[in-house]
Parts: sequence; structure tokens; C-alpha cells
Amino acid sequence: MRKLARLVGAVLLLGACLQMSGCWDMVEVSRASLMTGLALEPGHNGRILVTLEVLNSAETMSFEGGKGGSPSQLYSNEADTIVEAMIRMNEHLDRMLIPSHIRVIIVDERIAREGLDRFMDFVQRSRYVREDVTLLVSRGTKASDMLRVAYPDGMYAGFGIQSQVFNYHNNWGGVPDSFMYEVAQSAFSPGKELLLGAVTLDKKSDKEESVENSKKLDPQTLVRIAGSAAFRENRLIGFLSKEDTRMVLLVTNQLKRTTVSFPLDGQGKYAAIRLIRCHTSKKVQMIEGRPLISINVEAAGLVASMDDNLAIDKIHGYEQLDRLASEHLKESLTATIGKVQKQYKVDVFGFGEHLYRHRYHEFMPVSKEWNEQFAKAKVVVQVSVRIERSELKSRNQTQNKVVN
Amino acid sequence: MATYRFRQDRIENELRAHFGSSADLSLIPIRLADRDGLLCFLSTMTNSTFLMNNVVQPLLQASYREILFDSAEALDSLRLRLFGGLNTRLLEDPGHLPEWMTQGYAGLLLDGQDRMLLIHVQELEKRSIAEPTAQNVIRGPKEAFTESADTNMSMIRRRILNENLRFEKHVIGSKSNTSVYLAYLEGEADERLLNPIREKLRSARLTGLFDSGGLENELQSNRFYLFPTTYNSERPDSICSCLLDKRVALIVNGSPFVLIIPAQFTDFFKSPEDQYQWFVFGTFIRLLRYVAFLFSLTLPAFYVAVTCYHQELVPTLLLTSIMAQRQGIPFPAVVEMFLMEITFELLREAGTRMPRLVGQSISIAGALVLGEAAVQAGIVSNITVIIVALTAISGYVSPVYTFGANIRLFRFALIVLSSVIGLYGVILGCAYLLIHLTRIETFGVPYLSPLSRFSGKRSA
Amino acid sequence: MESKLTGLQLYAMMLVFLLGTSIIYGTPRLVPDSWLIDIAAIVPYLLLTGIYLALFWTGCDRNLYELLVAAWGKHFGKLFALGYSVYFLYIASRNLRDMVELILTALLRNTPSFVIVLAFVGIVAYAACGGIIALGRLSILIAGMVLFFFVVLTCLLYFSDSIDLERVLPFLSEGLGAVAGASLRSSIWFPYGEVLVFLAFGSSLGGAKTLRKIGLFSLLSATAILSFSNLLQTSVLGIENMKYSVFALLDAARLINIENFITRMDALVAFIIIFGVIVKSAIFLYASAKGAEFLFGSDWRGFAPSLALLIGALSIKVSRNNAEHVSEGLVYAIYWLHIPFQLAIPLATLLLLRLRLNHKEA
Amino acid sequence: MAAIGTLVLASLSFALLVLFDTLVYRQSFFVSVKRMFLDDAYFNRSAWTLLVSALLLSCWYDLRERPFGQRLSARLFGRRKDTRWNRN
Repeated sequence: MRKLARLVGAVLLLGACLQMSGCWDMVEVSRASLMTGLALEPGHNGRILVTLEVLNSAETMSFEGGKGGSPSQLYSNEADTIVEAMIRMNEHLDRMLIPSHIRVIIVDERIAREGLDRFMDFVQRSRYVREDVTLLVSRGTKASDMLRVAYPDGMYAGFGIQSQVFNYHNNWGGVPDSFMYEVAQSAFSPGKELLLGAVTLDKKSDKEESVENSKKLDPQTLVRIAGSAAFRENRLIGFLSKEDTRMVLLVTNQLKRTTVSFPLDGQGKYAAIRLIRCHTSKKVQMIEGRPLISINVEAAGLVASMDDNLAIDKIHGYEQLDRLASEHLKESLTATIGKVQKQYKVDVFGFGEHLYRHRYHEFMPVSKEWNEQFAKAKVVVQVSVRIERSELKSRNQTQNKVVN
Repeated sequence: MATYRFRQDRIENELRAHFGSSADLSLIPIRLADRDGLLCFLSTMTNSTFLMNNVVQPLLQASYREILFDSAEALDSLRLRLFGGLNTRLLEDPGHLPEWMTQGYAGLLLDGQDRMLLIHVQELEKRSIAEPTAQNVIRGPKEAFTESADTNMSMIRRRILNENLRFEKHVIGSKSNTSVYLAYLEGEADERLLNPIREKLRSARLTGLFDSGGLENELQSNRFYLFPTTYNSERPDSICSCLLDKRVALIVNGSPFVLIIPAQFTDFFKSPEDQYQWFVFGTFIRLLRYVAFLFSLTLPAFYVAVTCYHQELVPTLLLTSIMAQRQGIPFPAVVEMFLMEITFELLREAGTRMPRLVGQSISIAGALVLGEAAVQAGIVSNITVIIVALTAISGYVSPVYTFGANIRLFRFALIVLSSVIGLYGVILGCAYLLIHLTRIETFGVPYLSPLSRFSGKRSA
Repeated sequence: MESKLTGLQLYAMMLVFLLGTSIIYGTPRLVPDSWLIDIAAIVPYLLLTGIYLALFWTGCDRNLYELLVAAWGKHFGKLFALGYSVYFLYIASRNLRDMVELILTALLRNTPSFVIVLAFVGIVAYAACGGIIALGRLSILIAGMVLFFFVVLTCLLYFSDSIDLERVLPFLSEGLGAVAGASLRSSIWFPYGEVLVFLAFGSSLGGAKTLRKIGLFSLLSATAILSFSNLLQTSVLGIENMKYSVFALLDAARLINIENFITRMDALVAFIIIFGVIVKSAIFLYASAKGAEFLFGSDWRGFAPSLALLIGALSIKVSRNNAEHVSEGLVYAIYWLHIPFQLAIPLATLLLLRLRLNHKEA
Repeated sequence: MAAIGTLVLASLSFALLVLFDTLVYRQSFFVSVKRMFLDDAYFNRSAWTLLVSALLLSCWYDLRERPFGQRLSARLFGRRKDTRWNRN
């Protein structure tokens, strides 16, 4: 009896294969190439110009047989939707394109101002584009120029830009990690507006970009991180500086490690503190129709450098340094929040989301015009920096006189 | 009819007719007192010195002593007084004489007697007990079974000094009459298991049986099982541990591999060495074997599925290096994988079939030269060679050699499936394997039985 | 000749059965706190399974179809038995369609659904032909795999710190009533009501007492796992994001990213779901084959392969697009199929049997 | 009997599908019957092949019950008593 079922499985499986022969999803890897970067710019009469960075895997660093050619080539195409533009790349590209390894998507400032919705749907719907793709806004230059930057020893632009943003975010925090995932999060969660990283290009000379001059001592063109871009309802409304972005990350608990330098006593003497862990606890409540936001920042750090010879081998030295650091941080934080409130009137800090999560019934009536509420909110900031150690030396070596 | 009187000359002619001109037939006429007698035996099956000292000498000396050779009870007295210590037997029907002679018996005939005396003088050259070749271990006994069933049984009896240990003799093979011994512990092995095996041995339709392997197919209730349902081993200590574990052993005369019925899936991953070491290390190694089994089964199929169908499942850097290597490879991944798998099978087969001295050089040279040259010539990519080598090595991790053979077959099936419908095919292949494993039953004991001990009678 | 299922096998089978397809779509997200729906509806589930247990206890080891004939007499009994067989086929084809949708979205894109359905149906037929005992052993392995899978998924998500319990708030934003309503409306029938299928196995379930103890235990653990899975998805994706994602668990698994090497875990999710659906479809196929055997006489093994192919054909035709598939399941299937077959008929049969029992004793 | 059983079950389940189509699309019974069985024949081909093979399989299973069927299946798949394989 069991032979019957086994026979059924085998015969029909074979029958099916013969009936529709061919492997439908087969993509021969050696005849295909990877898409590693995507740049979006406005094209003629309302269409989108899509520039793709296509990887030439033989040249990448992982293959020593490369002949020194550029690891990636740029191809661009114009169409009404992004998908069509990407698929029609084969008009002038011989290989099959694999879309699943895109590392960075750069949106031109002009498109971002009109709104991201136009292209976000494809990116979220497709199973090929991963959630951890870096989404950036180009500031002041065309988006496709970003992908033209050459990197030494076989590194392609897509990978280079992503690791640049990643390292800058982890070490100093001047740019949000701006994953694709955050676009979906902010679009859905009420009371938090989108904040994406912004990049720009500083070109020393307008010579045509090539791999050779990327090997020179001071490379001509470099991708520079230009802070972050604030959005309202998925429309770009302005850019924040790197310092302001760091403060926004501090408030939203995304700041990993950073270095704060603050004046000691006004005569141009500065101290630098390396903050290892920072945590912010927020409390948002509506007091007679006006949101009261109280922020409590705690940070642990260590002394990185100190121009003045503070007595940090004594307890009062540490307390003085703590106090100075806390005050400086508090000023810059309140300044940033005030600036965002006045200049952009958009809640990139996520206070609205916090109110929505914790006081649902207070938030719902104001949910429609939360940004205006945020603009006139009263903010109370309280910072306590705790400096734990001063690494190898306790006092400032250079200024120690034997007899003072 | 009147009792048949043995006549020396008539028997002689009968035997000559029966055995034809075979060189090892020896017929020695002897004269006892005043009676003619005949000593007939096969020289290849008997130990001639033993025969001379223990049978012929006493006979000659006895002939002038008082034993009366013409009385009816002459043979009985001879049997008791002269050949007391030997294994003797009386035979009435001359027709069976050739059959007993082939089993190592020497026939002693006196004229006019109505019976014949058969003396067991079988003594065959045996290979001495050597080290195991297939399943050797570092820590643990180094004894291995030999071809002769008697030494094998003595090795088992030596280890299990228990009076309940039984060895049942069965004869199998219509032409070869090989003796098969069913070894089990009374009270331990379950009757529900023993009876079907006995019945199966009786009803075996084999004409000849020269190794326990031939018996395996016979015992397997369904020929389409992908996995071996009988465990075989040439190490007495693993056989004894199975016997204590309520199982039955089958010792085939002439084969160093003893069978264990019923076998479970986990037996093929147990090496006796695991018990003799620190148990934590033992379990770790056993886990490693399971992982290696999975590796050798699914790795090539998974590689083909991932590189050809689901590129998005591979981290970017890994995929870039794969693509870089595969530039300019003429074959698609599937054909390349098949080519390499078949070359490895070829190498393995050549390595084992080649005589020992030449064998080593072939397998090493083959693997290196072929692999390297193929990559240099750009026919095969490096990563495929790595994957195929890894799967080939992890295929031999199971202590039982025959288990490895089944994996290799199924690996090809998985590669085909993954080339048609990608990872979905691999997943369904593994599902089929899993379902197949849960359905295999040997004599009522499910194959994955540690999960459920005897689950009642055999389900329909 | 049908031997009994051991306790562990029965527990594993019910657990995998309950988790089978509900992992793919998760409980229907009608209410923000979807992870509460399962917990809130425990009481109704227990009532429903109570009916089945009472039915099984009064029927003393006879399977569903015999009970129907015993209660309703020959003609009506056969009619209801036919109805149940078709009902099981329909649910099996819906499960198959769920899985095919997942495969076509997550793994293969251009493969015609005919090939996927055919390969799957071959495997399910082979699994069902092994009989209930082999299915029991198989589901022990698969239950182990599913539990292991959830542990691994949670650890990976935790280490790639994409779990943020803040996203679970606001808690009960629309109040407890909405949650209870949603659970009554949709969740009680879809994964839990289908436990009725086990009645069709009759004698091989191993007695009413063990069934009650084990059934209860597996029901509770299934609820726990399901609500844990929903909680995991909510804490990773957030309530709103989850509402519009077709395969919530798949989206959650895509967020795993440890050192940019252990990423892209879609295959892991697909692997587990396929195994779960194999067991569930095999159980449904076995039940409807038993029904066909009861109605048409010839041995159930003859029916299993052809009914499996029939399920394949149905799953291709069951709905034209995804929206119809979901809406059909949530609204129409419940009122036209689940409520009558899972509540009305069993209750009526129970009452009739009790009446006949008292009548006979009196 | 297996063939008749499969046929009855198949027709009833397809009737159920048609019922659901009428409910979901709020169209008359006959329209949904036409849409189910007659429209877009190319895509329905796979469903009909599965359905037909199901019915054929149950007929084959019925055939095996009858003596003629047993002889036929023994010749096709049956295991010849002393196959060359065993007589080594």
C-alpha cells in the first residue's frame, strides 16, 4: 500500500518538471552582478532618474586577480517608477541585476523636498531590499555624484559610504544610523518625525573622477557627512548641523559613544570628555493644554584631554569637571531643542511618541497637530555627567612645576 | 527390509561415485583383527595428524587386544572405550554419509555391521584475531571478529559470562548451507522480536550466503528503506553492549561482521569509544557526528540553492567573493557540483578497490592534482572544491561504513531537487527524509525509537 | 490493529497542529494589542474543547463519524459525515494556500504555484499514508524544532537589539472589550476550534482521560507560544507596522543583523513553517480519508493520495488573490463553516447522544 | 468505491468554493460557476490536471481491488520471487 503513495509522489513530481521545464528562479551567479548603490534624482517632466552602482566583482578587494579596474560602474535610467527604471537597466547593461545587496540609497534633496512617499512603497514591499539599507539625503550636490567617488583598493562607493556613516554614528554620533527600517517606524508611529542622515561632496578639483587619483596622497573628492535631514509627513523641511544631530540622538537614546569638549575657564582652555554610555529618560505630560517635557540625561565618561591643570587627583577636581561638563551639555541640549522648536517646528525627538505610548488618552486629542503643540512645549532639561576615571595620568603633566 | 549390512567395497564404490574424482577424498582400508574396515574422510576438512594420533593409533593397538570386532556391539564399545573424548555419532543410512563428510566428520566402517561410526575431526585453518579495520578506536579493546563463527562466539561468551546467553544455530543457503547463529540473552530479548526473526531465517530463499551483508537485505522488511535497519560491527564490545540492550545478534559463519537487529537511527552515530571516555567529550563528539551527517547531506544542495536561487540569503561580502571566483566558469553551479561529486566518488572507489600499496598514492594524488588542476584550468571554482571536499569528509563520520553509502545517494537527490525549485526543494527533501525516518520499522521497533519505546503492535 | 498514540506523541501532535499555520499570519490583527487576543480567549477555547471531550467521552472511543450516525440516524449521520469530510478538505486547502503564498513571497518568485503545490502534496500524502503513529513520532520531532526555532529567533533578535518593549505600549488603548470581542470573533475558531479534527481518530487517541489531560496541557502551551510569538512581533515591529505587514513573523526575522554576518534569516522562518503545515495538512488529510473510508467503504489508504491531490487542486482555486483569501477566511468562513461545524453540530450531537443514553438507561 | 468517493468529495468541495465566491464577490451563483470553471483557462490548467490525476488515481486504486487489477499491478510493480539480485 505504501508503495502507492511513494509512486504518486515520484511520478507526479517528474511529470510536473517535464510539463514546465526550466528552473524558473535560476539566476546564474557568474552571469549576474550585484546592485550595491542606488541614487534617485528628479528626471525630465516628473519622471525619476535612477542611477545604479553595479558591482564588478572581479575587481573587488576579495579577489586578488583583479586588473586594477574600478570595482563598480554607474548606469542610469529614467522612468515613471523606480522599479521600472531598475528593471530596464538591461537596455545598456549586459548582465542580470541582483537587487538584494543594495547597501545605500541616496535621495536627492529636490526629490526629498517633494516627499519620500513616491518611492518608499517599492522599497518596503520588495523582499529584496533589506531593512538595514542606509538611506541618505544628498545636500547641495547631485545624488549620483556621491556614487562616483572612488575608494582605494577595490572598495566600492556603496560599501564605503555605509561604513563611513556607520563608524561616524558609532564614534561621534553626528548622523543618525538612518536605516530603511526607521522610515517605516516614523511613518506609522504618531508623534515622531523622520530624521535621516545627510551627506555632501567636497570636490577639490573638477577633474574627472578615476581610480588612479583615489590612490594619491590627498584624494581629490571625498564624501562628507553633513548632519541630518528633518522631515515632516515624509517631506524634507530642513537640515540639522552635526552638533544638533548629536543632541537629537542623545535624547532618543541612539547615541553610542561621543566626545564632548567644553571650555574650562573662558581663556581658550578646553577639556575633552569621552562619554561611553548615555541614557535619557523622558517624561512628557500635557499641563492645561501645553506639553511639559522633562528630560533627565545621565552619562558616564572618562577624561580624554585637559588643557588646564585641574586637580583631578582630588575629589573636588572630579566634581568641578562633572559640573562643567553637565552645564555645557545642558546648554547645548536646550539650545538645540529650542532651535528645532522655533526653526523647524517638527518633533524629531519622539516626545509625541512617548506621550502616545505612556499617556494614550492625553495624546489622542492633540495627535493631529502635535508638531504645533511641540513647537510651544515647555522643556526642562537636567543633565548629570559622571566622570569615572582619567586614564593613565591624573594631573596635566605639561604644566606641573616642581615648585609652585 | 532386512537390516542393511555395510560392505566395505560397496561403500567405497558409492563414495567414489558420489565425490567423483575430487582430489581430497581419502579412503583407507584397515584390517581390524579378522575384519575388514574402511576409514573415509575429506583431507581438506580434517586435521590429518589429529586423525592419526587419536583415531588410527588407538584402533591399531586395540586390534590385538580383546575387543571383539565381530559382535554387534563392537561399534558401541569402540565408541565408548576408545573414542571417549571425541564427538562421535552413529549412522544407519549410508545416503547421508557424504553430507556428514563435508562437515568434517571421518567415517569408520566395519564389514557386516549395520551401523557406521562418525568421528568429528574438523579442524580448519583460521585467521588469528586481529585489530578491527573498519571501526578502530584509540581507547578501547582492539579485538575484532574473525571469519570463523566459533571464535566469534567464544569472543562474545568471553565477555558475557552469563548462563542466559544463547546461541541458536540456523542453516541458510540451499546450496552453501552456511551456519548462522542467533545470539541473544534469555529473558532480555523479547519474544515478539525473536519469533519473526527465526521465521524469517527459516523462510530465507538464498542459495548461498558468504557474508552477513547478504542477510541484511533478507531481514529488511521493505526493500525501499533508504536507511540500513540492521547495525553491523566487527567489534565484540559493541556487539556485547547491544546484546545487553535487549537486542539480538546474528553471527554468520565466514563473515567478520556481526549483525544486530533491530537497529535504530542513533546506533549509527554511536562509536564504542564514546563510553570509554569522559562522557562530556563523548556527547560532544556524538553531536558533532549528527552535525556532520546533516552537513554531508544538505551542504552541496544548500550551496546550489543559495547561489542560484536565493542570493539575498548570502551576506554581501561572501556573495561578492563567490561571484568573483565564479567569473568565467563555463558550467552552471549544478553541473559543476555534479561533476565534482562524481569525481570524488570515483576517487573514493578507486582508493578502496586499489591494492593497499598503490591505493594510498592514488587517492592523495587524485584529490590534489585533480582539484588543483581543475581550479587552475578554470573549469571548477575554488569554493565548489571546498564544499565537495567538506561533504565528502563529513560523509565518513558515522562509525558504521555502510551508513555513509546511503547518505551519498540521497545527497544527489537533494542536489537535483535544489536545482529545480531551490531551497524549497531542499526543505521538502529534508521533510521527506524525516517522514521516511519516522515510518521505518524493523520487527515492530520504530527506527527513531528512543523517542517512543515499544509502541505496541506493528501498526498496519 | 490501530495501536494507541502515546501521551507525548498526542501532546506534540496537538501542539504542532495548533501552531501550524497560525505562525505564518499570526492572529488576525483586528485590535492594537493582538498578543492579548489569544490569552483573553482562553475561557471560550476551554468551553469548546470541553464539548469535544464530552462528545468523545460519551462516544467511548468511537470516532466522529460513528458518533454522528449514532446520534442522527443513518441518513442524516452520513450527510453530516460527508459535510465534515468536505470541511476538513476545505481547511486543508486553505492551509496549503497560506503556505504557498509564503513560499511565493519569501523564497521563490517566478515558480508556478502548480509545482509548489504538487511537490508539497506528494510529501503530505506520504506523511499521511504512514498512519497516525508515524505522524505522532514525526510531530514530536517537529514540535522540538518549532520550540528550538522560537528560542533561537528570540536570542538572535535580542542580540541584534531590535527588541524594544516600548513598542508594545499603549497597553489596552481600546480597552479590554475590544480585545475580547476580537478574540471571540476571529481567533477562537481559526487555530483552536480545529481541534475537532482529533475526534476523527477515535480509538487511537488513547482513552478520554489522557485526552483531557494532554489536550488541556497542549492547548495552554500552544496559547502561550502563540501569544509569545505575537508579543515578539509587536515588540520588534511595533503595533502599527505589524498591522500592514502580510507575514509579520517573516518581517521580524528579517531584522536580525549580528555583525553583518548572521543576517537574512528568512529561510529559517520558511523552514519551520513548511514543517508545521506538513503535519497540519497530513492530519486533516488523514481525518477526511477516514471519513471517506467510513462513507464509501474502501480502505482509507486508497483515499489519501487522491484526496491529497484534490486538496492541491482546491488550494489553487480557493481564492484569486490575497485579499479575497484573508477576507474569506475571517468573515465568511467563520459564519458559514466554523460556527456550524465547530459549535452547532457537535453540541447538537452531544445532546442527542445524552438523550439516547438516558432513554436507554431509563 | 474509492473513485466514486473522490468524485463526490471533489464536486462537493468545488461547490463550497463556488458558494464562497458568490458570497465574497456578491455575484449570482451561475456567474461565479462560469468564473470558476470557464474563465482564464490557461491558469486553471494546473488545477484541472491535479483534479483529473486525483480521480485517475482513485480509479487505479479501485482497479487494484479487483483480481484483474492485482495481476496487472503484480506484473508492473510486483516483486518477482527470486530476483537476480538475491541469487548472488
